[in-house]
Amino acid sequence: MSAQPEAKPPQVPQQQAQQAQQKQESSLSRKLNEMRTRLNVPVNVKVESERRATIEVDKSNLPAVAMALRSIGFDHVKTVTAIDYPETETFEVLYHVSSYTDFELAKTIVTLRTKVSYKDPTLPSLYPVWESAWTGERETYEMFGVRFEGHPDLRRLFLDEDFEGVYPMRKSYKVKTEGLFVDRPA
Amino acid sequence: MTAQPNVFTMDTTQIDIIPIEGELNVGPQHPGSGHMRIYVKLNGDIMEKAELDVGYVHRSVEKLAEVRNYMHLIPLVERPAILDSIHMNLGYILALEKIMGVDVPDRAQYLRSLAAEINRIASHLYGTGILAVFIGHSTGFMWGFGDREVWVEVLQALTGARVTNSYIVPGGVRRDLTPAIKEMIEKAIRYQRKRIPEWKRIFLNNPNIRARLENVGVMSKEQAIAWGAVGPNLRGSGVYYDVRKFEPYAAYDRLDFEIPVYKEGDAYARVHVRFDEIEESIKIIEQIIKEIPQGNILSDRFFKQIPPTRLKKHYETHGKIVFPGYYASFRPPKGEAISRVEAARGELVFYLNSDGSPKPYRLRMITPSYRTIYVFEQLAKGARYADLVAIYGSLDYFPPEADR
Amino acid sequence: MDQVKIREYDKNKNPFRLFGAHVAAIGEGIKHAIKPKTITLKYPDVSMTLPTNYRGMIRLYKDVCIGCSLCAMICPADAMKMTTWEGKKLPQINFGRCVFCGFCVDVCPVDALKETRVHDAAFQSRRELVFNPDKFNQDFDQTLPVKGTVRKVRAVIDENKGIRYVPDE
Amino acid sequence: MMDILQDIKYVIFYPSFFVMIIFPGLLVGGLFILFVIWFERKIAARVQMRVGPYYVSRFGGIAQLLADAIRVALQEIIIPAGVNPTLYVIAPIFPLLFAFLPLAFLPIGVIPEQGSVFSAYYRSFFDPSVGMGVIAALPTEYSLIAVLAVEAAYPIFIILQAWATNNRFALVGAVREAYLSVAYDVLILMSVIAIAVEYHTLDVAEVVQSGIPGIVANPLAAFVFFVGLIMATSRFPFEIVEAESELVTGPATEYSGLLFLFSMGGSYFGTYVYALYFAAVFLGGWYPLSGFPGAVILFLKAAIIVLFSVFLRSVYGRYRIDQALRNSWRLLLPVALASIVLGIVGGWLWIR
Repeated sequence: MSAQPEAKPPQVPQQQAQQAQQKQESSLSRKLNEMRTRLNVPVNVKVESERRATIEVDKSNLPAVAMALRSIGFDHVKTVTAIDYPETETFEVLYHVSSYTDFELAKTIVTLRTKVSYKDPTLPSLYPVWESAWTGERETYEMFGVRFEGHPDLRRLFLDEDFEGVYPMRKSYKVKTEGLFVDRPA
Repeated sequence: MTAQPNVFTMDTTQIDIIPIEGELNVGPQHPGSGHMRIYVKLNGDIMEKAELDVGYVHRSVEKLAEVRNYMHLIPLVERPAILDSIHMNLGYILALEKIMGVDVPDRAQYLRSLAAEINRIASHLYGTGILAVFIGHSTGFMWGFGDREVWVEVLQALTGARVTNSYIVPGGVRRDLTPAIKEMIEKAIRYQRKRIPEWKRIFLNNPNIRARLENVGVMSKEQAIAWGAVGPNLRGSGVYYDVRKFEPYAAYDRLDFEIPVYKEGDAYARVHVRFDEIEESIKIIEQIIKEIPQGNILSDRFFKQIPPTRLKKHYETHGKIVFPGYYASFRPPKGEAISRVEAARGELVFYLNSDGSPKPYRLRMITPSYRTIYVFEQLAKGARYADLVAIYGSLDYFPPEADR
Repeated sequence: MDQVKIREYDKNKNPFRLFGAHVAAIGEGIKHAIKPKTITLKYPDVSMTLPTNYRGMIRLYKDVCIGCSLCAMICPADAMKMTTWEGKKLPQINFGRCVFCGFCVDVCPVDALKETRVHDAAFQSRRELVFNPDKFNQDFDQTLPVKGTVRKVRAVIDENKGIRYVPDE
Repeated sequence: MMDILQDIKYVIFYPSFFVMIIFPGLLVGGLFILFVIWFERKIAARVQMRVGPYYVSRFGGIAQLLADAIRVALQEIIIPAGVNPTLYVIAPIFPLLFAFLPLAFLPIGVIPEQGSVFSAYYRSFFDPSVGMGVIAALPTEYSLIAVLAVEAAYPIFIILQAWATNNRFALVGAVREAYLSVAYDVLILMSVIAIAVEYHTLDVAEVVQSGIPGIVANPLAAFVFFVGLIMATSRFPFEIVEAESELVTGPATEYSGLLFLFSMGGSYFGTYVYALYFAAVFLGGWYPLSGFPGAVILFLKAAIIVLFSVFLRSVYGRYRIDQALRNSWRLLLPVALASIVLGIVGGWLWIR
């Protein structure tokens, strides 16, 4: 016998999200659109589902959007991720932010995306906005070579001192792989 | 506490004093869970700055992920925290299933929650053991690992391997729960329930341990949020946050359990959160054993691809799932997904970006200990040098998991 | 969200409670000194046989294998490689790399690979770790260099002792 | 021929020689220390779900300790550079010496007129306050405080040893030993004063011969003295000076080989001598018996105390240095004062 979900007291988050759905579109998209109208910065918001949303913004007004997100209630950074696109010669830097305090926003993860070119891989650091971005930005700098201006301690984190001159996570850094077949047996 | 008279700056006659203000290297050694070095700037007994020199056990999981198939990543991804490998495996598979759009049968969801909770108990016992040995309580260390042995035996019977069990595959799990394992779990639960009061008497309520942990490494609620603490460290400072409640995965939306949250935010509160979580996990396991629905443990999309003869030989007889040829190397659709899981040490986030080839384009794995690096450095500032170990142990920091 | 109950640990610090807690801790220690829950297994004299589906050393059945190299494709650690052996394409394994995940055993369409329950193997050199198909084809057993008979036991979970070892024949 | 044997017997059983070298002293004490270390590892193993040393010999690996002792003794003594070699080599010998020396003043039994092997020395070791001979290396009427006076020198030589190695961890360990020694000496002296006041004497033999064990007469003093004992010889939970997790092994960090044996042996010998003192003063020592059997009873009581204090390793963690000081100044000092008041009241009521 499996306990039907309805029997559960209605406070299970799944239930509240559905109720919110019927009333009007999810609180996440309402909040984000509200923020976008207040911001005069060109930014495009894409809400994929009631738990995920993406905000693409140019790197120059990244701190402004970050401050706006923080004022809504997004109070910590989960990850700082960089992706290397060698064909278009750009790095795409993603900040996944969410909230601990606001129970509604805690169910969601918002991705803040921005692009940085190979020639000028610098980006205003979001450490002043969210302290929890400290580790992510240091590692991204060390692995990709993306400089975060304003980061208090932009140094090498994981790699050892004599790992000179190359950024390992870039696609240009090749890792040797082996085939399936061995011609002469051991 | 008046400023401690610094014995070395008292005016003494012409004795040559070796000032203690210099730097002190703690490590690089194996503090019981992976190599690490802490570079401490001391002023008397108070630490002005403690800097974590991480990276001694960095295995670059994210770079290796770019040259491995999706199935190859399962053993790779669970290696950073071998004592919590079910959660690591589960987080990655959830992200992969979001991209592939695979449904998972109910029984497999329950089995995933079961294995995850058993792993949480084992990991909490390991963490408490490491904390105990740091503050000199060798019995806590030995009991931690002795009791964990019981749960590891259960995992070994269920998944076939003690630690790195590679139990969860896209679409379901690899082994089914047999009545013999169910009985083992019930015995393990009764054993653990009998042990918790003994733990409390010799370790938790031991005045010596209370003295070493109370108001040590205090982290207020605002600091915990600002520094991005996770898991028991967060819940120890009064923040009500647990991925199992906010974004339920596996069978957690059908299970009834509480999240222990403590107000004080010091090392002692964090240990209390872990002990209460062990009791909560035991309650969850009991519910799962009682309520687990019947059905097969692999999604129909792959289950139909297994030839019936092999099914009868392996699955019907001793509940072992065999893989269809598809698993050897498959190409998920183009796309990206982000998944989060409440691992024993805290929230574990996976970001997976696939470009349609059999190898992922980018895998980002952020482990709880990774997000504890900054918390540890902030907590150590201004703390007493002798408390460095108590703070390290209470944060349940695990170097290989942080370095990845 | 259900109402959030923030808990607190009790901060009662009066000396008599503390003295009582000291006595309780020492009493607990003495209780365990008298009735210990020893779970140590004295390894070489007593060896543990592991549960049936334990993923130990792997063994090949040469005649059953059809050489489809699925096992080599799925192996995460590049331990399984295909090689031509007596005119037939057979897998060879490098146990130095194998992580015992059991993927190859599960993916083999003809069940040519099987897991044995042998977990304690030792080798002289790294070259010995690479098993060519012939060596891969027999059950792997190694007699322990122990004088006297090795008692076989099985681990059983016990409610008050944790782990108990029962003879297993 | 007979008188040569007689002379040898006279020399061997001469209390100064016998107490220091044979019975509670070097020989038996050394063997007992080895047994204590073995017992510590075995009892901790039993509490901690494991087995402890068992390979080296059939009955519980007792020979393991002999093997360790011989191994450590014969290891190469490495003298680090940048260290004054003579001071470095001499330094560890002093802690062992001053942990062992207080035994000289401690009486371990009384000598009856005749009938005991020690009766021959009745007159030369006569103690007027007890009215019988006293088996003690240096019999004095002030043995109660003489023992502690020598004992108080022990921490000074720990600091000398740490200073001689010029190693940062040893130095921090030495500072901690300095802080701690101030804390526990006060406690021990105050509890002994309480006993002295209550028994109206400064002689251990008289305290024992009075028939009432110290723990009955003044339990507070016994408790304070026991905690002081644990702090003095850095047993758990006050194992702060050689805290492995932070200070490697504190003052003994740089030593290897025989010197390491001396420096580590010092603290165990300290426990042994303190335990003998505690057994004599607080547990009634050799009271009903006299001569050699009395001494054996005293040794057994002391053995129980040592084994219990060593057992605490498996029950306790480690206090921080400031906590240990705060506990001893804020919690135990009032108890010590109370014990002195109790002593005074007890002494006043019970005027012999």
